[in-house]
Amino acid sequence: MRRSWAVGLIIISILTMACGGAADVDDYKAAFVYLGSANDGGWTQAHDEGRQYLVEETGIETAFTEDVPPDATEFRTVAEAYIEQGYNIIFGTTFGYLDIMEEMALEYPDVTFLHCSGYKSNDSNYTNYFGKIYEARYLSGLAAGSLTESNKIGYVAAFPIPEVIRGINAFANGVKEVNPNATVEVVWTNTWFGPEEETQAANALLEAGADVLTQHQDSASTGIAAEAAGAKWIGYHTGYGQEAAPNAFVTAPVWNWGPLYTEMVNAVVNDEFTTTPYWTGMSDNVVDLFEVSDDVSSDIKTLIEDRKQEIIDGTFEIFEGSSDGDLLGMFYFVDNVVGTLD
Amino acid sequence: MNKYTLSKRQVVNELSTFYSFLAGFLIALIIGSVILLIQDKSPIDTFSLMFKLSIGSVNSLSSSLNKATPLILAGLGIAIINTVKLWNIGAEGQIFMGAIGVNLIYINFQLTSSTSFIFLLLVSAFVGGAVCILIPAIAKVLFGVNEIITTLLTNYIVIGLTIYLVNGPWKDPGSLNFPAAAYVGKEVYLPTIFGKLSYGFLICILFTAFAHYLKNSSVFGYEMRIAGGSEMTAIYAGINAKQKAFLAMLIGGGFAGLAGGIELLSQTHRVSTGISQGFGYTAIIVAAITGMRPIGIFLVGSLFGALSIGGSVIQTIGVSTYIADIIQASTLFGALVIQFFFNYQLKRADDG
Amino acid sequence: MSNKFLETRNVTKTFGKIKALDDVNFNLYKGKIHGLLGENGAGKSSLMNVLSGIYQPEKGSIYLDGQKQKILSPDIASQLGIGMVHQEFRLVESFSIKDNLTLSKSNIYKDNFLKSFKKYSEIFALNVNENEIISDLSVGEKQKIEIMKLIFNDSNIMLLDEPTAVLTPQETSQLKNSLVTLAQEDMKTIVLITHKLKEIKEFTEIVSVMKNGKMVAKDLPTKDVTDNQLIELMMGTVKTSTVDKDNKIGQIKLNVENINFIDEVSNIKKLEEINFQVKSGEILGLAGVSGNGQVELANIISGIEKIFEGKIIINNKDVSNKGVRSRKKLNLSYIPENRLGVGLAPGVSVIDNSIVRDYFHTKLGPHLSKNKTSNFLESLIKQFSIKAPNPKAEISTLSGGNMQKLLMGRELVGDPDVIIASQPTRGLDVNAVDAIHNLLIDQRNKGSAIFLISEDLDELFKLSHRLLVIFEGKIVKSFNTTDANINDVGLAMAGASE
Amino acid sequence: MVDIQFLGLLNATLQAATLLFIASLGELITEKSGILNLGVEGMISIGAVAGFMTAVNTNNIFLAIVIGILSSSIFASIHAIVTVILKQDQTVSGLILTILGLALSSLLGKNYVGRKLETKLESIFSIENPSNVLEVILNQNIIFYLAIIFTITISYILKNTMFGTRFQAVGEDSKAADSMGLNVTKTQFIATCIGGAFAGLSGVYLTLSYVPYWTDNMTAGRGWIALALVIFGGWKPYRTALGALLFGFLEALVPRLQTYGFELNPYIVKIAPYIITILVLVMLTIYKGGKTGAPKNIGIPFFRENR
Repeated sequence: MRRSWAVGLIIISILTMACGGAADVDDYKAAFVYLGSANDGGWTQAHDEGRQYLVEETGIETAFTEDVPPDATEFRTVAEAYIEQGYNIIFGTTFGYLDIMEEMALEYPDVTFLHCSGYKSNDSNYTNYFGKIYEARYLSGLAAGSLTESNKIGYVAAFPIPEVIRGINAFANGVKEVNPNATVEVVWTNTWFGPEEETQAANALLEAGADVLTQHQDSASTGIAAEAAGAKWIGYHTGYGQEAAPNAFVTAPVWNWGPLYTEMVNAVVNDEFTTTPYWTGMSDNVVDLFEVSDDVSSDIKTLIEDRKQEIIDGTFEIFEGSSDGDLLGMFYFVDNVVGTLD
Repeated sequence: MNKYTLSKRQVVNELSTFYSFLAGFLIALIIGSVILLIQDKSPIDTFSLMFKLSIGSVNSLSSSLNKATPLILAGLGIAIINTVKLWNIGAEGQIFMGAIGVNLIYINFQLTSSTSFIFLLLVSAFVGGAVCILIPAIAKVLFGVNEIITTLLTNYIVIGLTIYLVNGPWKDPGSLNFPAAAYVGKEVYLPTIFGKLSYGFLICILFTAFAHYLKNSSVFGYEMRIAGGSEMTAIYAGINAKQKAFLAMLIGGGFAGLAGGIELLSQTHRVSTGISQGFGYTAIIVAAITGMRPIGIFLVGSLFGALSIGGSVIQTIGVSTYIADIIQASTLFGALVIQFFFNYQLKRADDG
Repeated sequence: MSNKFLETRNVTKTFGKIKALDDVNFNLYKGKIHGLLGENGAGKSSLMNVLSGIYQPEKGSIYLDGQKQKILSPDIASQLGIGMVHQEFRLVESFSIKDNLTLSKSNIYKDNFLKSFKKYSEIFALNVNENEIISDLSVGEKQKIEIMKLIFNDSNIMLLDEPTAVLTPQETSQLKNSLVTLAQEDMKTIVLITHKLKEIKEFTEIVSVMKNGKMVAKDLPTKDVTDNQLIELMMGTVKTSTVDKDNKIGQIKLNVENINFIDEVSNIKKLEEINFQVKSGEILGLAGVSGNGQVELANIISGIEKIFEGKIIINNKDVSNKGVRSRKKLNLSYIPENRLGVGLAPGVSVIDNSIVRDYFHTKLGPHLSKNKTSNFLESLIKQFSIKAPNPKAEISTLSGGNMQKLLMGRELVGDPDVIIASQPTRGLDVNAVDAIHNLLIDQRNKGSAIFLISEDLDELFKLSHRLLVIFEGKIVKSFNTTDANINDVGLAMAGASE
Repeated sequence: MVDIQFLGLLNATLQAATLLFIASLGELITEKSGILNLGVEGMISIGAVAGFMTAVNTNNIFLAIVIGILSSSIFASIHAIVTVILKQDQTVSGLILTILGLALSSLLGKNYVGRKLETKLESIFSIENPSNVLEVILNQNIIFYLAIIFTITISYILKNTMFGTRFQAVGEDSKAADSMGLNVTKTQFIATCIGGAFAGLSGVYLTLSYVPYWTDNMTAGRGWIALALVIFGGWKPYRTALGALLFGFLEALVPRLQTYGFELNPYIVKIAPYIITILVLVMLTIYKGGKTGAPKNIGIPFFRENR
């Protein structure tokens, strides 16, 4: 599989040379450090698809390392190996790399460090980027609220950190808009990718009476559990859920990193890079809602389309009156969420 | 028809563990190469990248030695405990406990002099490791409970405790509640030399010498050897065998705890589940393969540190990091097999 | 003589550089009780281990009923009907008698177990239930189960390695009757391995003698050979030394008063009202079948066992509440019965073992001086002519005699005031025994008070001035060796009341 | 009507217990022969990945089970060769087996992470929405029933048959067993491989039924719990099964606590099995005078010519 893209890469680079494309891109090499596997059907796969898009668009040479745990020593070893090999743009795609990337950015001023889902940056070569996935989650909440009969929606969530809480609250707000009686029950797994923990949490929620599940997790386990129990499921990251649990799958908030990656790399190549964090949403097509299945009534589908347009236009606020700062540090649940925050 | 008979060698070559290790390592490289070839990767490219980025420069060598530090310290602890012929499978937990000890003291005390504060923190790491092995040690000396099992089980208890701490009382609000403790301040970072090499490695050299002395040249080491050889002989000689076993376990646990403290103060700078990546288990193997000799542990531990760094860096060219683990494990199996031929002798039975 | 039932030709077995068996030829005849005589280390056990498939010889062949056999494992040996009773029992301690007897695949009384068990219980005068757990049996009972196991396995050739070593004289004569019955009624071929002449004479019809791994005489009719002939075959020329007992006797060095001791684990009274004194220059012997409280007594005197009633006074100092070390400082030496395991630590080097008594004299603070220790070992090796080529090698690489000499030398080198020597010559060859005896005599002459615990009456008579007999934890009799009768002592050891 | 949450907990308990129990039964057999194998974690991983790969590629569940069992068994034979034939230290060899097993399974399973399993191991009487305790029990899959059959037969064999007695004799006193013509080496070798086979079955259960997914370190420390269970169960199948139910219950409880609204610390529950095992081990040692039920020869290599 990797071979085939390597061949593709050569073809593309020949093409770009032939076109006499971006003059300096050959001076840059981009390395991606992933938390999980590039074929995990979730978070990491979405990033890797973005990387492939980047290669196609810019012809830049890339490499990636999978399964790098979120601790400093492992990240450092891998990143330094890349730097030794001449890579000068390092993408780190999990929250846990936050501090070590900040530290290394100081040590390697000639290398650009781009961190996904964090909140730190410096004024020269380190910044963060993220997508407003909560916008899509709001839309998926509309679908979920309309589907539940038991008025209990289960949310399998990784860690109680603002990023995840923001998603839960946006989702719950969406639910509330169509079904004020429904509650969203949250179970924490304390892992981003843990098929077993996710399965167990999903089962616990199903047993507690939830008939629609969603997740902030990287595997499709929640969907598989929902499928087995005959419940509905809203996935995350990609449309892979359609394959994994075809009957349960309703829709999924999905990532589309390719354009953002291309934009950021072009900025570096063209010397236009600034360390202003990239925080974009549906208006920039970085996040979206996957095609909604026919389980959802056409009225709701229309509502979803309408709200989406309003969000893109900036005429609809999911969290009324909240600043970006409020959103980034969110640490409370809205009132139709049942769960613990400690 | 000839049949071979097996007998124990009366005198075993003193360097046999060394030769076994070398042979095992060679076997492991061959196995690693075969796996790489199956995966369509070039062993030469892979190994040379491993070599280059693990010991090819001062910087990478420093990384390797930093990585080796916890392995060596935990291995030394295991070797000290083995002097009384007891196993410590709990080094992993002791490493975590060392780090927990550091953080506990760090958040509750402040010393103005950072040197003495670092010293205090390292002492608390040592104490943490010793505390971690306390229950297995008491169970062993008072009731004779098998220490292999109890030390093994404490690993899971301590790792559970760590998860609890970083999700609960020690969760760092500054990291937006990501499950890890807050960072310790820069004033208690261990200093470095040659750029990256941590003082932790110097402490490690010191402790290697100390362990070597303790095991081989001290009265305490002698008493431990007799106690390990036969508890009855120890009692007969007026040596309190249980006390020696107890002390050996605490000291050994302390070594592993110190490894965790150094890892925290020099590498991770905070308590998280990433304090150890199986160092405690690899350390057992490092210690066993060297016949529990401190100098050997230092050398093999350094090599394994480099292998581990090598294992990480080869991922950057798309080779699985697990190759390094497989090379380590195969080295040991290879060495065990070769060791057999040093310890036993095959003779042809003459049918006449 | 009848036809050879089993024959070995040119069997050779080496361990390292030691030839345990050297071109050994050996014959067995059906339905007879054979004696295999030899000193410890002569190769008797090795030969039996070869026959029972435990050792595989490098050279040689074995014929059974004229058929050449390859005995490569105990399994094959037992299929051929050869079984062995080892000195250390091979019983599964946690299993019942029945399970042990029927464990083997070749057992023949599967279906009528109870009947056969009853029959052989009578022959062996065994009075226990078949469901008893082995670990609850006495040593003598275990011995009987071991032998019975061979019968249940249909072993026609029964190899018994020193079966009487753990038995009282009464049990020994009972065993003799049982074996005779087995040979006569069941046509069992029995080999009795021993270094005791008396047993050869009493038990066997045919005797073979081994020395230094070689078969020096075979197929001798027992009734036709004299003791002296056998001794000469077994030991070569014997230097019989007599010991002068008119040395100077001085002050009381060891005083043992009213010792009572109850074993904590089993709650059994092991020692009762023990009283005696040993004076400077005196050797006091303690006779008794092992297991009658000797080990406990020695442990109490040396300070290993701390919970007891009574007083131990060494050099006029009451040390009853003191530990091992303070007694050592009063210059007490203890040569324990268990050479390897108590006196010497297995798995530990020769040099480490050499300083067990005095290592705290060789230390400089927390440091153990390498020079001092190796000088100490060198002097020991020289003074006591110990063969120990590699000080760093494990202690078990030494021969039994050299181990004992190292142990004795280590304990005697400081001219101790009190010596407790427990079974000091057990399992040693005749030259080593002589050397050990001389060491004790020298020490006696230097004024040590020696308390000698032994099962070997000849040794006790030879060395000691006075003799106590212990039976079931009590001193039942005392003798003066100059005028005592050896048979009276034997009777007292067996607990016979007058 | 019985509470559905209770049934869910029961179901999860049975599943978690089956997984743990199968592996610990294998280890029990190995240990009964006198061999300590600390490589359970690695062996489960190998079985799990081999079974999963086979199932993904062939969609044949039966074949996947067989391959899972065989590969773990063959993998366990490394331990058998090193410790039984070559008489090397069992503790060290077992630990290396774990490290090697985890690494190998990760390497082999690399391209299977996140892959979907088309057919998973289904229960025999597929009952939809079980509504009482009996239905939950009937709704388990074949490996659960195998576990019950194994418990009964193995316990019977060990207690009541000559074969079982002979087998245990090897682990109790290998020299005695040897002198009675029992083949110690063969017994220990086979027992080690059987232990591997059971661990493999446990691994297959993990990836084909319990969590139909593959990812690195899926075993998540279960191998160590399985080891603890053997001690907890005093080397007796029924008691081990009981222990497995208890540990399985605790495992099933942790993720459910949040939905029950109990204020019970999940981290304490997670480490409870380890604490309980230590306590049981200490109690057994104190009150039974060291008779914990452990085979006496465990960990001691058998060498006939040892003098």
